[in-house]
Amino acid sequence: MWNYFRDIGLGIVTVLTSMGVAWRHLFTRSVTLQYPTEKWTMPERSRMRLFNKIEDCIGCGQCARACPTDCITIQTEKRGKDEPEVFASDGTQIKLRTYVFDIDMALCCYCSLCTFPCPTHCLVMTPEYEYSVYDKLDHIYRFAKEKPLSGKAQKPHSEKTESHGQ
Amino acid sequence: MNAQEIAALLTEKFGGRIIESKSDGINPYSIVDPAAILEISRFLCSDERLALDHLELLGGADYKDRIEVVYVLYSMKHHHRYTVKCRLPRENPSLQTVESVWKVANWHEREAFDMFGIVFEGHSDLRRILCPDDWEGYPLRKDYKYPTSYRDMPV
Amino acid sequence: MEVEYSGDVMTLNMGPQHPSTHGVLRLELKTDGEIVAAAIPHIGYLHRCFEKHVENVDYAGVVPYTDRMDYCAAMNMELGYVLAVEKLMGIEVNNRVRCIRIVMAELGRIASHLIAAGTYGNDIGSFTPFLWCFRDRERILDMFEETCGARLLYNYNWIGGLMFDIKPGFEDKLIEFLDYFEPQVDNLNRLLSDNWIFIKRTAEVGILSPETAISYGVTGPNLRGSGVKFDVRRDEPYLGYDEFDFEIPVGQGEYGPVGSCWDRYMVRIREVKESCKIIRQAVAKLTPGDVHESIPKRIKPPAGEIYMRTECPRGELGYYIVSDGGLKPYRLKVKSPCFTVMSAFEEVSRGAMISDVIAILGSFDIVLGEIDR
Amino acid sequence: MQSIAELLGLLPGYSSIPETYRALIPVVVSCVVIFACMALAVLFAVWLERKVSAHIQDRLGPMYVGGWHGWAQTLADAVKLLLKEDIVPASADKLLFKVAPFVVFLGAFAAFVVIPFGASSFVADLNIGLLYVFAVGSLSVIGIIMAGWASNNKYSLYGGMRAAAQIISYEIPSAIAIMTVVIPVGSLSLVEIVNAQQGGIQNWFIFRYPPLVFLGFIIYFIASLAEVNRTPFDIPEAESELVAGYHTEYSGMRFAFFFLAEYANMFLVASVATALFLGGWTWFVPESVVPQFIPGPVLFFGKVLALVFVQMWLRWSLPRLRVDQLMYLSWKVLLPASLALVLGVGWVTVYW
Repeated sequence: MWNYFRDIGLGIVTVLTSMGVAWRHLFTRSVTLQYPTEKWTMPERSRMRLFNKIEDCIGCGQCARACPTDCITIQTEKRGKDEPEVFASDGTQIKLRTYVFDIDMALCCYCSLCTFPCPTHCLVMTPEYEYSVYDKLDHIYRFAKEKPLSGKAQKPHSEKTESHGQ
Repeated sequence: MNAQEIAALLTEKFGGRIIESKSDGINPYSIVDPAAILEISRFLCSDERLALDHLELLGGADYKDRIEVVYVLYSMKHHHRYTVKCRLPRENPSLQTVESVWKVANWHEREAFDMFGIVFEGHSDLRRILCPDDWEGYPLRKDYKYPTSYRDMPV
Repeated sequence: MEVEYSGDVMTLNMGPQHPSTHGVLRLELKTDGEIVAAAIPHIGYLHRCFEKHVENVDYAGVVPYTDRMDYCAAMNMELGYVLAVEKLMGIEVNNRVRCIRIVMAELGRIASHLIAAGTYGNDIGSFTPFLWCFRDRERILDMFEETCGARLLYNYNWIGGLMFDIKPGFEDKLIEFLDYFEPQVDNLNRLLSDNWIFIKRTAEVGILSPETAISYGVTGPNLRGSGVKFDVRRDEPYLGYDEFDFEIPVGQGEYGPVGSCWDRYMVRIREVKESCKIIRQAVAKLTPGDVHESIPKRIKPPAGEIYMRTECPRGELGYYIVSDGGLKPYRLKVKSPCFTVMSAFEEVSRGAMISDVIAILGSFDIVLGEIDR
Repeated sequence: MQSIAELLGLLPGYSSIPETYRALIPVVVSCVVIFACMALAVLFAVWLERKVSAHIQDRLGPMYVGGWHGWAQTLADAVKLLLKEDIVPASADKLLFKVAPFVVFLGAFAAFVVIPFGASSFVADLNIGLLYVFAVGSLSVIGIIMAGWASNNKYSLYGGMRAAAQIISYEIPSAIAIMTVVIPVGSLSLVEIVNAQQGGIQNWFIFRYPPLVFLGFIIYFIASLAEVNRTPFDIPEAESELVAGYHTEYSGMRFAFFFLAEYANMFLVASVATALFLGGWTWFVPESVVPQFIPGPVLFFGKVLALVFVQMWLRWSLPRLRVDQLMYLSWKVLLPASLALVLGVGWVTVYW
């Protein structure tokens, strides 16, 4: 009998307490942002889309080796002796011509392991996070600007993606 | 009890069925006879001095020439740990289940069966647990061939 | 609960797509009316063979994969792995790394327990606590993002150090957050934990006795909810947790038998407060230092094996690593706390009602990413 | 309805319609008016619910559609639901599946006929008005069971069964709690009950024989929450257990009808509570002190809205009961309490 009335009493009291807590929150400031019109300021260390400043890239391939998901494809060839020497902005000589530098952001796991080994700090993760696309293949970002002199055809990235299951 | 004492106790109790003990290093262990695993497990769990009542981990490992089953045990009472291993042949590995000693072994053994094809005799419900029931092969074996399709779906 | 089953048994498939199976878990319920005669969990829908993956990436590359096991507490997941490899390689980290790791791990624990408490409220039918918990969790994630740039999958703990040092002013933000957050826990208690409906729903169901819990290898808050005072941080200290002053909350059974759903839930709420205490102490112990100091150039552990466990929010997380002296782990086996607690589910939920099955499942606080790996 | 007939009489050529049809027209017109009002009220209530829940949860809720605080959000949602494909599961009982939403809706809608919104704004003043409300209101149970059964989905079935058990159980305490009002008035007509509360707030039944009728109001309110499947009694559609209960398989327009019926039911029980306990359309103070400057229907609607708000407030602060606890509350707490109240009120009316 005691338990019966205790249940009822405690039920009423705690329900009213809960309602009181909820009532106070009716009038607190909301913590959300109205997203498309208001936006966060992204912290500077934000790890979102990868960006490679291809002019500084020496094509060493350390990023591709560090990547746990193999989302970076690099193909390079030696620059010819007769070509003018090219330097990155920190003064490193670029001895290789990078004619393929593809990053498949659909495969990227945003771990940032690729950006640390980069000797010229040209590969960075940017705070850019709005890059939805309609086609998965549009998530392959091709940074290379130069064409190979030896005439090798650029290997389409999509084939690689297909066989990437393992 | 430290690892040396546990190893000594095991050797004293089971003699030749403890094949090898390595009680120094960061992860001391004993390799025991697979045929005696259930008996040894019962002893490890129920003996007052050991009371290794908590089976932390049961897993297989493929060493190309053999398959090992690892039992990492811990005692909630005495706060010591010990590792017991069994070496099995790669072809048709099987040993007795320890489900009756530690109930958690049920799922761990199913996982080991799923991943390595180790058959635990006497297990109440030895089915694949993580992979689909009709999956072929044992994924964590070193010679596992990646399938290209599963039920006509490309993987 | 002893129940006679007389009527026809109906099989009810709960999941893999169901609002409260916390992911893609499938429960095969044998129901007799509202009473569940047997609840058989079927797992594996999120299986991606993590253990095979990591055999094919180098030691540093494993860390992002560990993040993806328990995505609610990624910081603690990678911490366990990193500590295991460090122990295998014999790396000692300096005090700053140690303290920052503790701060981050405890923040991760708070964030994870907030999800546990919030989703549990949602399972019981109260949606408001869920969003309140997420509101506070967002502030923790903001701090993580400021420190390492990611909100969910951090890759922050590296073998031998940390990805980045904390930013100047981080400590003040942390203390400010804790000052804000601690009263919010009481607020949550008033709204949900002490609500009589909530107590009635949870305090008498899903009894997990200490003996069953140990036999099933249940760990972490679920074990402590059964009244077993065991915490890896205290009983097998790593990172110097033994220098910290904190309580280990255990289930006390205020409103029913010990080991009920409410006890497990309440242990988490109390642990959140203890974590706040640890963070305050860790911030006070913070000394200057270089967080990249002991990161090895090449991560190539000697041949050997190690089993290392840490206390992650869902229980003890063990990594069994076999190294053959190469650049990649030869074999890595994860002892997942949710996996073991899920194996006890069938026994705990026998004879419960459908609503109780949800309550029990929620109180276990499972993350399928970790069960299925 | 009389006033509608008089208004229609002003239309040119109205008197040339044959007598038999002329009697029907006001009925149809008043039904349409009530339907329109109800639909508007539901649209508003859905918007309000979203806003209340959002603010309790430290959010803002819908903010874009329509401009000011997303007022047109529910309108947009309604349009979306209308345009959606109407999916009927292949293994469903087609006829029952299609009919069920309308049966549920019918129960909620038909009961509004006797609700007196103002001194003369009601469709019909039945002398057994309350009985009618209860009888028609229970129709929705049939609809819910039909939906649960016809969906051929186990979750739906559970939802339907739970709903049947719950609604029927809770009708008893709520009906008995209403007796605390019916006994002093001596009539089941809602208009007469409201008229008995004229003359200021002290005459409202909620303050009569304190605290007897007040407790009756509380019991009625709790029981009515269960009757309309609102949290903490929303077990028939318990989202975390039964996905969506009896309307798991519904989509598009039929789902919208369930939705409409749920909110219409909320308004219905709140309207009954207002008419019975909160003085209906009557003014707060005696007319002699401050004349009533707000029209009766507006006042009525305001009171209803206050009750609806409390229902929402409860929903967003409480967890859900379990099935057996729900039955416990009905049969072991509310029923004895309401019986005791009826005895008390009866005793007071006779011997005071």
